[in-house]
Amino acid sequence: MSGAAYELDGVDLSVDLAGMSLPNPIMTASGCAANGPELHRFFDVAEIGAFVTKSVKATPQSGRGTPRMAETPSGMLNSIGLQGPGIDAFVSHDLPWLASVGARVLVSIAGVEAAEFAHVAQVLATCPDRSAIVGLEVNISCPNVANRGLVFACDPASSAEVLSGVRAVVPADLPLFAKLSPDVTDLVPIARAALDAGADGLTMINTILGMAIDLDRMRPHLFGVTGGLSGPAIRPVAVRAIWQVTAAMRAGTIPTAPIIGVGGVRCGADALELIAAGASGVQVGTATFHDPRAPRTVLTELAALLAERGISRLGDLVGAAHG
Amino acid sequence: MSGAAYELDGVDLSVDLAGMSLPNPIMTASGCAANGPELHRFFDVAEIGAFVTKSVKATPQSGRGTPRMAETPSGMLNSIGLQGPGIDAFVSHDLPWLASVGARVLVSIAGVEAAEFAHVAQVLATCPDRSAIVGLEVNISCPNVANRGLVFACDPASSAEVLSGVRAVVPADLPLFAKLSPDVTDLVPIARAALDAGADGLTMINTILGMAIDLDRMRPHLFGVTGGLSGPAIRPVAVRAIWQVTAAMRAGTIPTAPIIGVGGVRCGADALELIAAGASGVQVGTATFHDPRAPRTVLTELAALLAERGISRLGDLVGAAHG
Amino acid sequence: MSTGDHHPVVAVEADVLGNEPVGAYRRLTLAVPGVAATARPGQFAALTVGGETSGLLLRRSFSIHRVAAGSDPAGDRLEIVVADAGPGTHWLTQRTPGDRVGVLAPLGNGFSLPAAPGECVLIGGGYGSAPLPWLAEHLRAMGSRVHMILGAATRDRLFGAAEAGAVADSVHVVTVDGSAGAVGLVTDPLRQLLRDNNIGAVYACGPMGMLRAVGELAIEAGAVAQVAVEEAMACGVGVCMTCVLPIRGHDGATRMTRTCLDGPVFDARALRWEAAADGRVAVPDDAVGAPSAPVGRSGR
Amino acid sequence: MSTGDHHPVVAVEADVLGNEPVGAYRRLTLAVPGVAATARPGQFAALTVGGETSGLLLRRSFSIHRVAAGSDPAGDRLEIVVADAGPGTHWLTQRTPGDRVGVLAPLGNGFSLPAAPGECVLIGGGYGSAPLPWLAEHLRAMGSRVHMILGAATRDRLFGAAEAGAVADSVHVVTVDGSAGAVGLVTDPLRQLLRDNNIGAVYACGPMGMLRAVGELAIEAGAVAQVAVEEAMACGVGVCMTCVLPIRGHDGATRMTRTCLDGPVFDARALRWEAAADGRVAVPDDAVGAPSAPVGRSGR
Ligand SMILES: Cc1cc2nc3c(=O)[nH]c(=O)nc-3n(C[C@H](O)[C@H](O)[C@H](O)COP(=O)(O)OP(=O)(O)OC[C@H]3O[C@@H](n4cnc5c(N)ncnc54)[C@H](O)[C@@H]3O)c2cc1C
Ligand SMILES: Cc1cc2nc3c(=O)[nH]c(=O)nc-3n(C[C@H](O)[C@H](O)[C@H](O)COP(=O)(O)OP(=O)(O)OC[C@H]3O[C@@H](n4cnc5c(N)ncnc54)[C@H](O)[C@@H]3O)c2cc1C
Ligand SMILES: Cc1cc2nc3c(=O)[nH]c(=O)nc-3n(C[C@H](O)[C@H](O)[C@H](O)COP(=O)(O)O)c2cc1C
Ligand SMILES: Cc1cc2nc3c(=O)[nH]c(=O)nc-3n(C[C@H](O)[C@H](O)[C@H](O)COP(=O)(O)O)c2cc1C
Ligand code: FES
Ligand code: FES
Repeated sequence: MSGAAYELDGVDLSVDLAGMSLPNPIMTASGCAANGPELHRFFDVAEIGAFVTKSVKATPQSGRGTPRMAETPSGMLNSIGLQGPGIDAFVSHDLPWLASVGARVLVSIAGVEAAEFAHVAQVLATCPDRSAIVGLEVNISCPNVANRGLVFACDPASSAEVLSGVRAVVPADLPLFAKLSPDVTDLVPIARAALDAGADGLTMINTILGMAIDLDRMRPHLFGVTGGLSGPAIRPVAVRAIWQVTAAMRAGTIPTAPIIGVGGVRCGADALELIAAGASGVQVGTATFHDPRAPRTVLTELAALLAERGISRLGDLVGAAHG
Repeated sequence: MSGAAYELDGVDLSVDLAGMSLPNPIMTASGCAANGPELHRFFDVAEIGAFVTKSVKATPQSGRGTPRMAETPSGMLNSIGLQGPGIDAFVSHDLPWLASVGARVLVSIAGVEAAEFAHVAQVLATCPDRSAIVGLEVNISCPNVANRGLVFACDPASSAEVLSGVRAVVPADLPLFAKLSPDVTDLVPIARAALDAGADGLTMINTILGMAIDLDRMRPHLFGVTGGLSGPAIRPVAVRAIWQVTAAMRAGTIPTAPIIGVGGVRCGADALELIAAGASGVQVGTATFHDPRAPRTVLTELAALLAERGISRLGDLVGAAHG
Repeated sequence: MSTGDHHPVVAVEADVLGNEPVGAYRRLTLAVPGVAATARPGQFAALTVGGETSGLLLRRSFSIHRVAAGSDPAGDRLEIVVADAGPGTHWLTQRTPGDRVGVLAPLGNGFSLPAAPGECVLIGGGYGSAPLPWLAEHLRAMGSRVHMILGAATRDRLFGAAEAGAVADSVHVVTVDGSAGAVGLVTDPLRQLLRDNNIGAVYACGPMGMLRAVGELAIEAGAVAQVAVEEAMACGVGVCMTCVLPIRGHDGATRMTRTCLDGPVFDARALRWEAAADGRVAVPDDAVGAPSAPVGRSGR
Repeated sequence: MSTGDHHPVVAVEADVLGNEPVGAYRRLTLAVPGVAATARPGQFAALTVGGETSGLLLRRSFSIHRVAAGSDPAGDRLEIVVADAGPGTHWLTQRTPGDRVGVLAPLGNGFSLPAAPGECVLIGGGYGSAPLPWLAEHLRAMGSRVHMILGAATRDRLFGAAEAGAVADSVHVVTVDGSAGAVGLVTDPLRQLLRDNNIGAVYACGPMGMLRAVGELAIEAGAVAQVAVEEAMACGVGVCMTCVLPIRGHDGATRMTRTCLDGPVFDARALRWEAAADGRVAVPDDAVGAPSAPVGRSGR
């Protein structure tokens, strides 16, 4: 876990995200990379900036029935239901493997109430492989049982409640990223609430709520009825979300904090688009399903693009499109 | 303008949308078909259920500078800025042409404040070619000068203000459709506000706010910075929006009213998907740019699909996926 | 999933070497360097569809029909059998030599061969027969006696009938409409074979309903049944969790298990068939981590 | 736009008949029944890209290089010249006979021919030269004297130099790097031609900066200049309003005017060049319906 400058094609790609020093900005996206070994067959997961794990909850989760996915034009819908091993199995099984290969781990955490998030975070903050963890990504884009199953990130107060609960139980030097949902009328108040409550940075965007209908059965295609839309189809929404929140930071409307961009990135130019809009980190999600080498390829392409343009430091391009 | 049953492949495709009797459910989408003559080179615009015009405002509008569009994966961004002739030229030039070819016209109206919508509606309600107008589509997904340029449809109160203003000046037998934006945390309260204020039905969805960055200039690609995302990429969001609002109507949460579906339709199966989710009318927008014959082709394909399934009345499938 | 058993997967932009019609299907031959050493019958390949400008994001999965070793690994070939079922497979059926297609292979586990030679039945429904000739060769090479049952709705939907005679000791063809072989389902000859012979193992590949029926007959007759399932897959490599089925583990607990990584071949006894209906599979109430109550909105 | 002048447009899935290299470009020949009777030089065609599974939704526009009448209209052919500039054009450059591509043609207006024969200059930059040979033939057929200036950055980016001699009375080739013809810009020979001859009309097609410079020189010299512009187009048929430029009308008022319908050829005097900079075009303050104040959010 090196904080030193990392060069590819003569470009310094290193980034510092609220104290999270990474050799480069490229990450997997939560839920699009499982927890490591599967992708490690295709590239060394320690080579990308950080490995983001599937959102983990307090207990094992079966997830939903199938079908869990539907392909859509340049995208897909998913309704997995946060299937996972639960935090205890995660720290005893998954995290040690990631630590063993030298990955920098951004652990994504989830819950159905603020207390569950806090419990999961606390286990992580005190686990044996704590040193492999570079930060926590708080997936507030998941359903809040107390609020009719609406996602926490739909509402500033619920978002703040989760973040402050987590902040209270983890050390100040463990960076917290709040992962926001684009399915809101105005992102800025949600971003403000999360930052004010203790988030050190923001991850944007989670999937957009969508749906497909099976015309043979004349019923919803997904077992879970609605699902999250992801992939290149939604990249313009990710760019807009990052742009809006960055603009609010530059205008002084909300505190300045690093943004991790995610949504539809499949090549180096896509990553650069999110960076130019204001992201200092970039996650590669659904593109990994098209090609499991995608996160690594995006890194190579990004470095080449910067080299081509004579840019020697990635940091110089963060938010560059704002002028 | 016939209210009689209209058959294609032995299927009765006629629909009654809040008093708007149409031979079939297929329409152009506002802003994707200009005002008639251009498409009439490719098919008879009187053959589709209704022709939806470009949103018209009180005065001529230049629209924005260029670039006004960016292609995105399976979609596009546009930022036209409601370029148009203004309501007086519309009723003296555009509407007479549409009337002359026998089109059933759903006139889309826009404004920067409620009073502008009402003025435009009043001119239409009393114009010489009133009989060609089957209804008004109130485009509340456009910027409200009084509210920092946020679109009216972001907020129940602004939506209601526009609808009740229009309702007050047009006869009760002129159907009003409120066109909603998907860029909100919860569509149902907006739908309720529009219906309570006098809308007879809803059109869903307008474009999703997005953005692209020109990596050569390192600036926003569109002259207008952000733009509306449309095309097949957003169809899953349209299906979900129609589904959610239909579900709320079926649950009795909001009044029952017809829905016109729009978003990403490019073939008969796509139209059927929106119908199964709850739409009784379907608009074809961006697909028209791929092929100017698209609205007419969708109609043919939809009829063939129903015939294949042995469905004799389109009405039987509206909302069918709700079970 | 145990992390230890991850075998190497070849990821390549493969040259299309051949594309021939076989009944209603197309057999595609692809240049996949290094695939011959590791691939086993029952494994699958995941192919990109639509080319560089494609709006179809996800790979399509196909059973490996066979692999052929080149004079060196760079010359290895992989064959699949493609039914034109929708836009992605349609595009694949149109590929000609000179075109390129992204290929990941081999994926998943394959059929396990028995510890000792014995008598077995291989059953394929439609293109589900694709891996059977190659599997039969493996079984015969170790001394097993191989019966093969090939079924389909109609004659043109049969696959492998022509080459079956050369690789199997007995061949039984059935079609629903009687356009080839006997009128009926694959379970008809299977019932007979299980009764008249000492069948130790049954291997099957085809639609879910067929697999279930085959599995039940085999288990009833005291045979081991290995079935290759076909669940919609977004990634094919174990990272998305879309392809799961409820599988009973050695510990007796049911888990939603990735069919791309821990399948597509499963012991029929491990499958919770009753959870499946109408193309959908529910989470059994006793599955590990099953929700106590349904959730209203998608947790992603 | 007046509704009266809408000419018929052919909409067809066209067979690709040929695809040959011409310098850095490809010349595509397409079967477009009925196109020969109506198409005129300066009009364009809009092609779908990426095939049936394409994620590229919008058509790409290309000047019509020529049309050739078949023995009956069903045998008509249309030729375009394609620069490999991005994913859509790249896909087109890969098409081979047997492939099909959606074509709409002819679109837009073409160059107007002068009322009486005269002396004229045709100027093309890069693939902008594509429509010039055909235009030259029309002009010579009516008795005009044709000078042709072909410019490009480098030799391989020149188009039409080989056939220019056969269709023009004088040919002037310039490249920025001097790899073919004289070192320089198209404005160098144009200045000379305008000085030494009695040029009544200038026809130009190429990048915006070139069109502006050419237009200014021509107008200064008292000649009429018709320029074919190239704005990003979503539909090509007048329904989306994306392709506009500020154009001064006969009434003196400037309107944001669709270049796909009322262009792509305009009188250089009508264009509000000063609104364009850096690939962007602003709405002039005096344009009809210009906003009094900028709006913060997209009104769609
Ligand atoms: C392990 C495995 C082995 C397979 N082996 C073969 C084979 O040997 N030969 C063959 O022709 N087909 C095989 N299939 C099925 C094949 O993958 C589908 O027919 C194909 O994905 C359909 O794609 P499409 O674009 O043509 O159709 P569409 O229906 O448009 O596909 C839409 C989406 O649904 C998925 N999908 C649709 N049908 C299926 C299906 N039956 N199974 C899984 N996903 C589906 C697609 O992958 C895609 O994501 C196999 C599937 C799996 C999972
Ligand atoms: C009237 C007209 C005539 C043209 N004639 C020719 C010709 O004869 N030969 C030729 O090679 N090219 C011509 N072009 C340019 C050609 O249309 C573009 O190069 C092409 O659209 C680029 O598509 P792409 O997918 O390869 O590139 P991308 O850059 O990926 O395209 C992305 C989007 O931007 C648009 N776009 C990109 N570049 C241009 C451009 N220069 N002009 C307009 N839209 C653009 C595309 O249409 C697409 O929507 C013409 C354009 C117009 C408008
Ligand atoms: C199959 C799938 C599962 C996902 N699971 C999670 C998850 O567990 N937690 C989370 O925060 N985001 C999850 N996401 C959202 C992604 O991390 C990402 O925010 C989103 O897909 C947009 O990026 P993309 O277009 O690159 O995929 C999931 C996405 C997909 C497609
Ligand atoms: C270029 C363009 C212009 C549009 N102009 C309008 C408009 O003036 N009024 C309106 O209500 N919607 C407008 N829309 C939105 C469409 O009517 C439609 O709601 C949206 O594009 C989604 O449908 P689609 O995916 O079929 O295009 C416009 C869309 C596009 C692409
Ligand atoms: S298909 Fe992605 S985990 Fe199996
Ligand atoms: S390109 Fe659509 S109006 Fe010109």
